[in-house]
Amino acid sequence: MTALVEVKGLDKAFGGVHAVEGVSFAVEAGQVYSVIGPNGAGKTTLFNMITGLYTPTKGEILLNGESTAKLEPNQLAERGMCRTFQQMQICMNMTAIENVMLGRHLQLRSSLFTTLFRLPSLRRNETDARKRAADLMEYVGCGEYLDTEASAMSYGALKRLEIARALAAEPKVILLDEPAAGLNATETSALEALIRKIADQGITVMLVEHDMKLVMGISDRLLVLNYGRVLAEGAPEEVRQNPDVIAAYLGG
Amino acid sequence: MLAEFLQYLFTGITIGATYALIALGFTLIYNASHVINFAQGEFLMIGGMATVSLTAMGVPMVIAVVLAVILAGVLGIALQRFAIAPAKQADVVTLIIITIGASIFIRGIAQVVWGKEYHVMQNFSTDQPIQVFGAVLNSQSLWVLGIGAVMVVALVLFFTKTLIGKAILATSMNKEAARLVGIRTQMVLMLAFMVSALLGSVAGIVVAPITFTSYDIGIILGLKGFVAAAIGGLGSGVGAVVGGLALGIVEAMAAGYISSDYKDAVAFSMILLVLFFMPRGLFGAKVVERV
Amino acid sequence: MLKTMMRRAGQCAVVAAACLMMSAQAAEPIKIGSFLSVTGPASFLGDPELKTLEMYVEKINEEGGVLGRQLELIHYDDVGNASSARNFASRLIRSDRVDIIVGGSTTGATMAAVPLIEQAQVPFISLAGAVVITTPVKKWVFKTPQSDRMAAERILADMKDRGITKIGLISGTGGFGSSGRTQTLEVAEQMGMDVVADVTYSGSDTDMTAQLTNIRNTKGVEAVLNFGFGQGPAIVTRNYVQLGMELPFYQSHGVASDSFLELAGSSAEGLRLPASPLLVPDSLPQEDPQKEVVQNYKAEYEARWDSKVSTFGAYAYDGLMLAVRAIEKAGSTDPEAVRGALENIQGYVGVTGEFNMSPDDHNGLDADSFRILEVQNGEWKLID
Amino acid sequence: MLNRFMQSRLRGLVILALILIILPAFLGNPFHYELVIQMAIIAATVVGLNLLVGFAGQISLGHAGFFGLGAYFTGIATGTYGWSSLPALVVGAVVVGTIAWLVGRPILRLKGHYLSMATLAVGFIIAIILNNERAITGGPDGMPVPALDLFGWELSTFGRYSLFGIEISGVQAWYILASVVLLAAVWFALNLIESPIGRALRSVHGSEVAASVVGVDTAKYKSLVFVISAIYASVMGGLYAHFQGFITPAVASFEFSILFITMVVLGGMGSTFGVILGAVVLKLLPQVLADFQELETVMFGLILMLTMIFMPKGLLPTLTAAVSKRMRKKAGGEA
Repeated sequence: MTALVEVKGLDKAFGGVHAVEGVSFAVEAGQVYSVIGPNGAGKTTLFNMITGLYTPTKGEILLNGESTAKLEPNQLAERGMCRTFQQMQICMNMTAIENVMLGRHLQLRSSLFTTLFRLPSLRRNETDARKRAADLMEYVGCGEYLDTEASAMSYGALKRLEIARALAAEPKVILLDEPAAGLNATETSALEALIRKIADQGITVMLVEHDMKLVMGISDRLLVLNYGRVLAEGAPEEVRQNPDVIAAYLGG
Repeated sequence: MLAEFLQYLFTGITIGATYALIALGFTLIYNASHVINFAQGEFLMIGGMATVSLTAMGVPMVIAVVLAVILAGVLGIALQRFAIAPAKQADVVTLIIITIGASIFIRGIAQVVWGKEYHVMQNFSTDQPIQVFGAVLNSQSLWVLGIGAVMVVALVLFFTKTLIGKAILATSMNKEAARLVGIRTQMVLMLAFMVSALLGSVAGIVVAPITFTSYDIGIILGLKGFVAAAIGGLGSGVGAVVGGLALGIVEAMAAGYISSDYKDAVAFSMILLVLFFMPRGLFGAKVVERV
Repeated sequence: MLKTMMRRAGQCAVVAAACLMMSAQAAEPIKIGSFLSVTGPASFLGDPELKTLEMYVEKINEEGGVLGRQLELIHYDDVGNASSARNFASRLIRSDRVDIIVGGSTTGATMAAVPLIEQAQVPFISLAGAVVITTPVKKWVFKTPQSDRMAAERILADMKDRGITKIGLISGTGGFGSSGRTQTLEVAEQMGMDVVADVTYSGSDTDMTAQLTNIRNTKGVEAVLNFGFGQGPAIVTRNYVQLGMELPFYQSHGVASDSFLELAGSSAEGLRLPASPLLVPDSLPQEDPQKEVVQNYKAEYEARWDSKVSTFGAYAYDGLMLAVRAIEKAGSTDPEAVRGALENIQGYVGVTGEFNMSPDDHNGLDADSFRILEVQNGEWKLID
Repeated sequence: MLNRFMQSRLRGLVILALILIILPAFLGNPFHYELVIQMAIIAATVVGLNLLVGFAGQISLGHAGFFGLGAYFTGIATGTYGWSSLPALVVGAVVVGTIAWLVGRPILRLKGHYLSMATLAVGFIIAIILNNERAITGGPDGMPVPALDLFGWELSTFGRYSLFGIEISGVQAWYILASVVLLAAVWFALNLIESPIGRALRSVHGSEVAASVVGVDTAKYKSLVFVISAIYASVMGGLYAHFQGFITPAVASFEFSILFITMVVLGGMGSTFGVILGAVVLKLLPQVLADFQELETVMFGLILMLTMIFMPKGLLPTLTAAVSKRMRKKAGGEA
């Protein structure tokens, strides 16, 4: 079985400072793969490179065996990769459901002509898309907000909304950047259940998270970064017992 | 050949120095408040027109200049206090429209008060031009360059040596942090507008003997200043000076060597070219987008 | 229901108004419409024009009006913008229902209004200069200033008299300068003269040294002509002297005003331009038919407004007087009659010149109405 | 649910249509018709500009350049080369759209004030070319444009026509045409906004990053909306040229660009009906203020400034917010 996402010798320097250095790992389809590490370890930079927002200084990323070097984020999305952000990226100029419908952008290709004259096919597709988006919002647990302006929603609800938007794109792999940050205990356990549901659907999940309990509970494999370098990689149990990790987390 | 080139260069540098001063005014306000002040040109107009009308009333030149600069400064403060500050939540475009409204308003008042005619201001020193390698230099050009240089040095000192200057810089970098360390940011913003207005009015006064002055001279000069600031990179002092000089020189060279019909088009194409390769101008801050 | 009621009320009002109008016909004022560039970049044209119209409409009314009716001046400021000019012309015709239009400070404003005015069939006397306004002749359009073509002819003829055949031309890119440039190029070709350098500057330029250096470095230039208006020519004049250029220098009638002398200062010394005699009323010979008209206009204008008279205001004076004369001759404000009368005005001596209109000539002036003036000791001096 | 959705979507369009039907009862003379016709043409232009500025969040300070190009293309094609109006408008739209695409690709990478600078430069260059190419454009003094001819009808504002047996004047015929054009422009704009393409455009404004990770090719959509708004401007410019009967390079000027963007911002960015109100207000103001003479400029500046300071979201959004707040209060009081 080939890896869905494979990272080889990845480097990213900002003006001489290495944020990520020599990172390699592979994620198999269907896994929940978490990246952990202290603040500033380069986790988000890594995600930004994988999703095409940053260009690596060195190294290579393969998605389904294909190099992503020349691909823009939207082209990666076309190949089944979608993500959420630590600093949420919600379109505050739209309603909640419109944000989720935006996630179906790739499935909703319609010609300019169809659009300008609002032909029946477009109306049908829109109705379907709306229904699907509503289902997804229900699925992630923000179904009560359908036509609320995004700007009027709570932080926790927006976090879930962002996941719904990513799911709407029907991704093969979804990258979640600190989904639990800022959530209370109940919300976090709801999130855990949600991630599990997503993984059970067969979607590969990549996760950056600080909440150890959450990470240990749901991950198939873990990658530990420290100062941009790989400290450890393996199943949760292995990682937990890795002396370097213990030193970094406890002794640091 | 050399004489010709020098002549274009002198012309370009003189007008470029003016653009640079206006661009510095833009930069100052942009840094402090991220507003592009389309009323910047009106400060020039106020400087020139007030000086001319005061001297016509018999006020000695020096006092007239001081009064004109003070008038512009007060106007700068008023602009910030009554037009910009109340709209702090507004979108960038909205702020642009507000400053455009302000410039129309100021111009309208100037037209009612001072009339529509063009006015002459005497050269500060001799009318006799200076000969350099076969090219001639208007003595007033030296004044423009000299006073421009003095203003730049004064600005640098202001921002590096004085508390107020440092406060403006701090506010421009991080408004919240500045507030936390006890800087009264509203005060600082007003100061930034005032200093910018002072700069503009001085520029307006020194170039008036070359360009004449009238109630509507601010529109085009203000626009050119914005262009210069954008070439240099918004927010960069060095950029404003370089952008201003570059714009002036390109205009003069284009008028001399390429086509006087299309010299403005050449200048505008230059901006597009610069922005194509450097999307934030020559000296604009390079920003990595954080997500 | 409501709609029909409103419509009915409207109809009643219209009928009532029509009745009133008929009964008041005799006392109804003659409406003179005007759109001028009173503010904006061409305000130095529109401002004296409006002042002139206001003061002479007042004066004529005090003297009993025209055909026993008072004049009513309705004017709008087009701010030098051609589309506003067209829209205000439309307002004058369609909303204010004026009898005649005297206005249009610039060629752009005039030409923008012409298609509309031709269709509306209202007599229109333009105050703008370009030759295209009345050539080819347009049925309803007249104009009072000499055309730029005449100015070019007059200037080039004066140059020829001085033995000059190679010209350096510098012109503004605005309507006036641009049209003047075209006419100069054409006239030069006809007269066998060469325009060896041809440069332009835009209306907002503040330094024309580069363009003048270009002319200076062109071989064979014997004289320089600047076609433009506004502050531009004054800057050109100053730069000309700063560069130490000593060739004969000509300006166009676009700067024929005392304010130009003020702006250009001592740099203007020795330059020549074609102008109406208004700038030199006292040096006109006693037998010159224009002398009295010119002196009166100057005296009256300066007494009323406490500011220097300008040739541009004189265009409005002549425009108004031609309109009045035509209405008197037509005996009514019937547009066709007024137009016919205008077209046949002969021997009207105005401030700008002597007008002899005809169906082929809706300007009625010839190049001789321009006098060549030279600046000597800071004053205008009549040369020819 | 869907029913309510559809109703709210087209409610504004229906109200606009009703206003346009009733309005003639209040128009006293042909000049009033003329004003409304111009308002409609300009309003349709800013409805297009609003797609770019209000929805996609890309500022343009040079939009009059495309309006001017459209006007001149129509003027030259019909006047100099004797084309009939419809092909002139269509080909003009294609040409201007292509130019916008070529220009838009590189400059739309710019952000914020740099984009406004670049669009300003493009507008200026277009205006300078129109001004200088005297042989083709007539130069600064402009050029006459023949009357609009539609399917063999010559539509002059001074003509008389018969429509379904009813005798109408030229301005009335133009009024009908301009109304239909405005309604169509609004309908297309509404359809565009409420569609996957429209959501993609708005997401470019809301969060370009979010848009790109869900698969929106942001560069493509920015270019697309730039081209669409340029085509709106081109077609309206062509109609404007026909209606005015005469055009000068001022139609492409910086002042005109500023006027367009001011209409968008004053009326309410991102509100299709708001920007129409903006166009109406700014077109009406000079006519109303004409009586103030000397103080006209002062008043205009003051009104512009005060409106934007106290209604930064624009006229219509602020007004509707105030009305709905009052209604809610009333409803609350009754309950």
